[in-house]
Amino acid sequence: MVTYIIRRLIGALLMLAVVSMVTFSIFFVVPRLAGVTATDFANRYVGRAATQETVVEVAKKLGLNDPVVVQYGRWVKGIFVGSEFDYGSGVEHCPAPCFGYSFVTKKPVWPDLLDRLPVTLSLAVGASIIWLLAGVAVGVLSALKRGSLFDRGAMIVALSGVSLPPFFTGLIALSLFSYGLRITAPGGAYTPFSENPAEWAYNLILPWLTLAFLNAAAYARLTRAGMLETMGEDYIRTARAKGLKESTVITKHGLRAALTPIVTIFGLDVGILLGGAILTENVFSLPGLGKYATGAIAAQDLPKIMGFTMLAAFFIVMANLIVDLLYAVVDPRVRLA
Amino acid sequence: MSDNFLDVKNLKVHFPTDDGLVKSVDGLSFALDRGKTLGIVGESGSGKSVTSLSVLGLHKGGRAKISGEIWLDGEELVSATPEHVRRLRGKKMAMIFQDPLSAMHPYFTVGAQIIEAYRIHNKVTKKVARKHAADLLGRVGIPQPDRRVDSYPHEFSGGMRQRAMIAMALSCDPELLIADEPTTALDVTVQAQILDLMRDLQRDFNAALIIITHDLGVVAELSDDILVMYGGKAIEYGSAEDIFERPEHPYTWGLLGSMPRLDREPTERLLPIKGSPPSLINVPAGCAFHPRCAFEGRTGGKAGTEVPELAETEGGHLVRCHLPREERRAIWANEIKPNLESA
Amino acid sequence: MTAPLDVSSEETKATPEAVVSGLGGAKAIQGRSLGQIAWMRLKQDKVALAGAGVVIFLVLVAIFAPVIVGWFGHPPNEFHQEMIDTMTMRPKGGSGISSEFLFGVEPQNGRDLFSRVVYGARISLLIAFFATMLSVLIGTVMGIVAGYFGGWVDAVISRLMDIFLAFPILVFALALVGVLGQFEMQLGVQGDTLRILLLIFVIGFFNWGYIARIIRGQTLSLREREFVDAARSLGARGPYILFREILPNLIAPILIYATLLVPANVLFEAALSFLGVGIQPPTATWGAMLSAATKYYTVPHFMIFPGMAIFITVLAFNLFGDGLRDALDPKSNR
Amino acid sequence: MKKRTLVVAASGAALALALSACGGGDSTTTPTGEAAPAASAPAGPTGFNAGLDAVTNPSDKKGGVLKMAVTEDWDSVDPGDTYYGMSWNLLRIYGRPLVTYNPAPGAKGRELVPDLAESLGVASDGSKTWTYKLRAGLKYEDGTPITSKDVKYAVLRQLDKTTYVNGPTYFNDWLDLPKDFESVYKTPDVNTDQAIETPDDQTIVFHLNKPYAGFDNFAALPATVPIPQAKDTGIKYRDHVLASGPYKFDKVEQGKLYTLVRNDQWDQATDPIRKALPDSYEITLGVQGDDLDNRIISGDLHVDIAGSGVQPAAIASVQQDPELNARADNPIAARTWYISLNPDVAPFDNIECRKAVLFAADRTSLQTAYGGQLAGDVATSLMPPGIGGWQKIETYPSAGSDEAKAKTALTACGQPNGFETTMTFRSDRPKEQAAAESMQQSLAKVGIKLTLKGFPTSEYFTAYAGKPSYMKENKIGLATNGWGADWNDGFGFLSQIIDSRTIREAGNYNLGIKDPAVDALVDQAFAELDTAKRDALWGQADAKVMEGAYVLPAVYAKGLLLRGKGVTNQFITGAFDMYDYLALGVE
Repeated sequence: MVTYIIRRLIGALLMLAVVSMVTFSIFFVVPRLAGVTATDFANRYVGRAATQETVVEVAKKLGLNDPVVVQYGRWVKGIFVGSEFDYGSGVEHCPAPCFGYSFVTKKPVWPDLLDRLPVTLSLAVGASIIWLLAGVAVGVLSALKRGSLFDRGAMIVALSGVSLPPFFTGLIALSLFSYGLRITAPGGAYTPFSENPAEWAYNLILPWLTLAFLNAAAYARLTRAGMLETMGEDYIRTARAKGLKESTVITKHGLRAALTPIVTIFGLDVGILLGGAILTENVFSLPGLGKYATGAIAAQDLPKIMGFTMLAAFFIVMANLIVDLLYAVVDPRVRLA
Repeated sequence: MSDNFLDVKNLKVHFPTDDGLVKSVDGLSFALDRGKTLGIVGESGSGKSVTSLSVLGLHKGGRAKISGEIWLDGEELVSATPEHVRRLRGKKMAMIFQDPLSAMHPYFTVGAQIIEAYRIHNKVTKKVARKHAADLLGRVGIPQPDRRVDSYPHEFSGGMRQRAMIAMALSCDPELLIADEPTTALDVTVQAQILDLMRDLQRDFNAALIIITHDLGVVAELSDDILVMYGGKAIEYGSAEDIFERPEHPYTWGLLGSMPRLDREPTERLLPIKGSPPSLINVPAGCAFHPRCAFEGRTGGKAGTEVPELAETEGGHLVRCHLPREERRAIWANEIKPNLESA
Repeated sequence: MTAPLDVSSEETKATPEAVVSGLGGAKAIQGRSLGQIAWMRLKQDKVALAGAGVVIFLVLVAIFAPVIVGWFGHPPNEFHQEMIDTMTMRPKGGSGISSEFLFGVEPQNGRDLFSRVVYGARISLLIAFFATMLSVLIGTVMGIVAGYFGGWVDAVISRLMDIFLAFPILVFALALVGVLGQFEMQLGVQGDTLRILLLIFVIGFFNWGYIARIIRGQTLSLREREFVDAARSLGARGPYILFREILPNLIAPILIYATLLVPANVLFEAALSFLGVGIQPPTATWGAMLSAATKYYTVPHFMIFPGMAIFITVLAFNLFGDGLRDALDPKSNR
Repeated sequence: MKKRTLVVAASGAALALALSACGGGDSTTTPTGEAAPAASAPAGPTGFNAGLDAVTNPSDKKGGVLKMAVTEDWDSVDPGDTYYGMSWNLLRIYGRPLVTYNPAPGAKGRELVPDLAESLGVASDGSKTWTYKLRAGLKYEDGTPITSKDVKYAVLRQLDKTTYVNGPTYFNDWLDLPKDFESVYKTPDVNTDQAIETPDDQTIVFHLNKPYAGFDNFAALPATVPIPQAKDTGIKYRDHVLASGPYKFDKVEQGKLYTLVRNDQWDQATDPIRKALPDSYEITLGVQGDDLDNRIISGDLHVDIAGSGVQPAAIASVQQDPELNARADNPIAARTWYISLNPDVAPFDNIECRKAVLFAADRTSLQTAYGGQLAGDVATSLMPPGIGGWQKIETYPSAGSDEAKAKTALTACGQPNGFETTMTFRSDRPKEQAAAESMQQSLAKVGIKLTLKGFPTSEYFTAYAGKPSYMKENKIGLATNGWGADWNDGFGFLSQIIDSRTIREAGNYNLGIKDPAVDALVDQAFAELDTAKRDALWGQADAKVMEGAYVLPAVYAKGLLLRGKGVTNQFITGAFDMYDYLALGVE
């Protein structure tokens, strides 16, 4: 078990390394192939008032003329030991883990990311609880009442749910509930949980529901399918043959097995979500990681994009690992080797 | 009312599907007493498994339409409430399933699954139930039962799983035990052990035992009576001796011909039955077996038009065939038996 | 299935009729191919057929957009500012819906919303279809190669899949569209053509991992099947086995997942357009229209028509895809 | 370049809105719903546009929290590193430049008044030398006295454009700096007295490399807000700006929140222009635009710092709701939205082809594209009307288009059937997108086919529209653009965009007019010491640009601003064309 975890952790690190290399290439190598020069890069970092000499100087200071490998090496080194950035008025220290230093905002990226994380975390945790509960409940009921009016209705709603883009449902919800009826918070409102839990929930309820609706629909479909499959398994028949009550058969034997894959998918989904619910955060103007990322992309703030990508990839890779470990706990057949 | 411990009368189990009505079991009757063993034999799709499930009332998961009568120890089960049947399941009647790997829940230990079965019908503490489970495991021949109680099904070998499955079925001392292909998933040597075990247990428990199989070899040594099913119907029903020594149905002959026997040379070829089991939706008109029957031509054209009756040929030996009795016996004696034995 | 073993000559003589009639019987029962069975099932699935109907309708709308707009609308980029209240920038009378403007007009510039929604179908479907084809192509090749050859090839490709699945895809697509947009000179294409190609590439390129995973699994199990062994024992070589023996058996899963990938790609394209990296204006896309509608949340028709267009398209494909899966893969209960 | 109007930094979602700042009163387009007279009206005017040239809800009541908000972060609160108009306006509550704009409504707000200095600058040496004397008793929030050396340091410090990338470069361009001076950090020991002298702690003397009669406009730049060298932490100074004004920073959460509280070291006796009414300021950043509007409407917030106007959704509400309408002001800004024509790209190297565009463009449609009547008046010249020397130029249509003349021009250009060209716009600015689409529609009518190409604002000037080589290589003929005055005179508006000597390789805002006649007029205007004559020269330069058809002015920007509930002394200052932030108070 321990060796397995260690091996997986090393694998995860390697994976992150590859992700970082690919990301780095896309943003620093590919544009060069298109003829973008070091000074063009530097142009992004200087203000509009900068003269050409300033631009050249900045390019030099940032080492933008160095070979890409050297630049990448510098970036990696920064993660472990921190980096120094010389921007003229002194040397700015970007402590480890230094995932980059934004020359647009003149700030290290990492604290910014940490700053945005609680918002995304709030959104992800709240929404995922709602969609897990709602999706599984509806899915189980649907499976048990297969072919009934409820089943058909629920599945139509679920299929609609997965067919509705969150930026459409979000917009409708905002204009209906926030701006029309004024019963929910308008876009952009966020209060940290530590400040005022009630307000935190009030502000997030609409984003939660919007995000949860989409996923609840998908989970209802998954749960229903899994439940139908499980209830057709031989061991369910065995359980019935023992004379177990149907309710026990469903909850103890059926749900347990049907939920295992759902839980793992759930883990992965939450992992992906922690890296930023881009569409939801943008629709509701929530200052989370997803909004941060789109902002960074719009500003072509490469250090931010790099930092964000690494954090998001980290969550995904860790979610994979945790899900695998979890699976081993839930399903005794899985052996970690 | 019935005198037999188990008496199934004109049982019909039909499943309406999008493609039509599937007549899985179509007018089946048989009887069985305590301490006796009935073998139900047939190819997959012949309705043998559905029969056993409907006795336990487990067919209702689907949209099955069931009619006829099932008398168990003086109680009629088809018309009984599902709840009543449920209370009987596991206690009065139990089932041993084919492929114990999929029939046992992968997430629970073997012990837990036996304990659960026991505690449904017996108000005992977990501790007591656990002791009982370990005893049962020991009884079915699992070594170190106290330790293996906490093993998961996948940690058992195929034979051990089947033993555990049997232990689970026996947990409440059932009076009727149905074993559905209990040895199919096992190695030949293990098959023999399991069959021995079942024979011993049946003797100890004095239960009525139904063994369902596609392999006549399995029931050969175990059964008192044998019921051969084809297309949802019984086509031959008699004592084990009748079926093995004096089979009268061409299908039974085919089964006998395809039965691997230890007393034969391994180089020898088996006699397969050509073709596939009939579709249960579009059962061939007339005798369901006639498209595959080598002797269909000798029925005078009745085979394709008339459904033959299950008729008594002599003393409790029933056969459903258009061929005249004498001709059947002649074919058996002259054409089939020598072929089977020659080799 | 007919028993594979053939009997010796005497035995054949003994039961000649049985052989013939048995085969005949088998034929009558088994005669339908998988395709035919699937089609039969599909024919009975009213919901899936409705989905297919809508899909065909949408494709026709996309193809004949100029004709339809010619009959019922105005050129999609034509301004009708006479329809706009120049104080509030809103359509006069709220939405401008009339027999002339079936879906009303856009705020500010008064373009015919009906025409733009109709033209939006072109971009949406074009990109979704081709991106799907790209994903399926890459995914199938990668999946087959990984599954068939196994070993280090499988290891490398599987790792690659993991990496692709570990990327925050939307962010990457967003960024990549921007980065690749700089290749205009090198690629020699520009305007909508460039953008469409770019979006097809980006969307298609990031979605192959999932399909590859499925195809790999299928190939792995097919590889061990008898008919492949048989072909191999007859001296068939890798490529032959891959394309003649294995690929045909993968058509069902490929078809199912391709059909289900199309709606996902419609959503993906809409998301990219919504986030502002889609096709350049003034070309109409549903996502971009929704994005523009965010500023006019008090003008509901502006968001409802393009939003519903996305919804109906995606729903239709999902219904059809679900039906297709049920038809081709009867085991699934979804 | 010119003072930026804060634009919601386009978060990909293209939610940005580019309304301009605002300018002096113009009431020709006063909309419906005139002034609903308030029942419990306080003294002072009320109603639509009441804040344009009068103080609304005047009061001297002290106390309360003034709640302000802005949609996104701004460049910096460091006075040496900011170029947003709102920031220049607001920073005066915590920082005091040598001189500043009179906190008074309308045109009076453009008058310069001494702030740190006892009086406006004293010129000598033919306006090449400017002397200021600081008031007595000035102190920072930590109690240390403010000296002229701090002002000098502050000015020199922000010359380092590698560190302070945001601010303007006027001092870089005009101070008589020694050759070996690079920055206060790199060359701290170089004697800079030839540029700025501080003979004593109260006196500061600026030496220019060429005469400039309007130097007080420079002295009013945030760059003259004093910073003691000992407290300079470089770029981190923005985390704690040392207050010289009546308020000091309390909480600083970059990108999120600033709170300012009273600076007890500030002495009202040294400051004749600030009333310092509220007890504190609460400034929230990153508030979503529509939310911000709604909160101002409800009274939850007092002021939208950006001062560029409400979002489209609220524009409709203001139109429909008389009560809201009475709280709105619609000032015109010293800012023009225009479309530049690139004379480096064929066929725009031919003046007739340029003229064809100017005739064919539908002005009414463009006005609507830029947001309609409330967002701008149709422009007839590059220079906006609030600036001295402005004249209405009637060569081109001021409504609709003139297709006949456009066709004539096309024929004269040798392209009677029109031509094809490309137009760029900022893809995250819906108004510019609409303008580009409008151009595409109206030019098509005379056969000019436009291909539109959007680029994100963040790179628009660094890599695309502001990079002449890119524009030329990709044959981009037209580009949307906008320009606002740093201060309201011809110098403040025109010099950076029409003088061919300020063309840059990247980050270029210059129109690329390489017309010696225009450059000559600019030189003349620089040298002219008489204000009236100088204004006239700028007016001529403006006319010359239009004559050459180098630019298609679209609209003079206007913003629809809402006065906050319970806010006192709210009025539009002509200096920034938004509400003045020095005088505000809370009821």
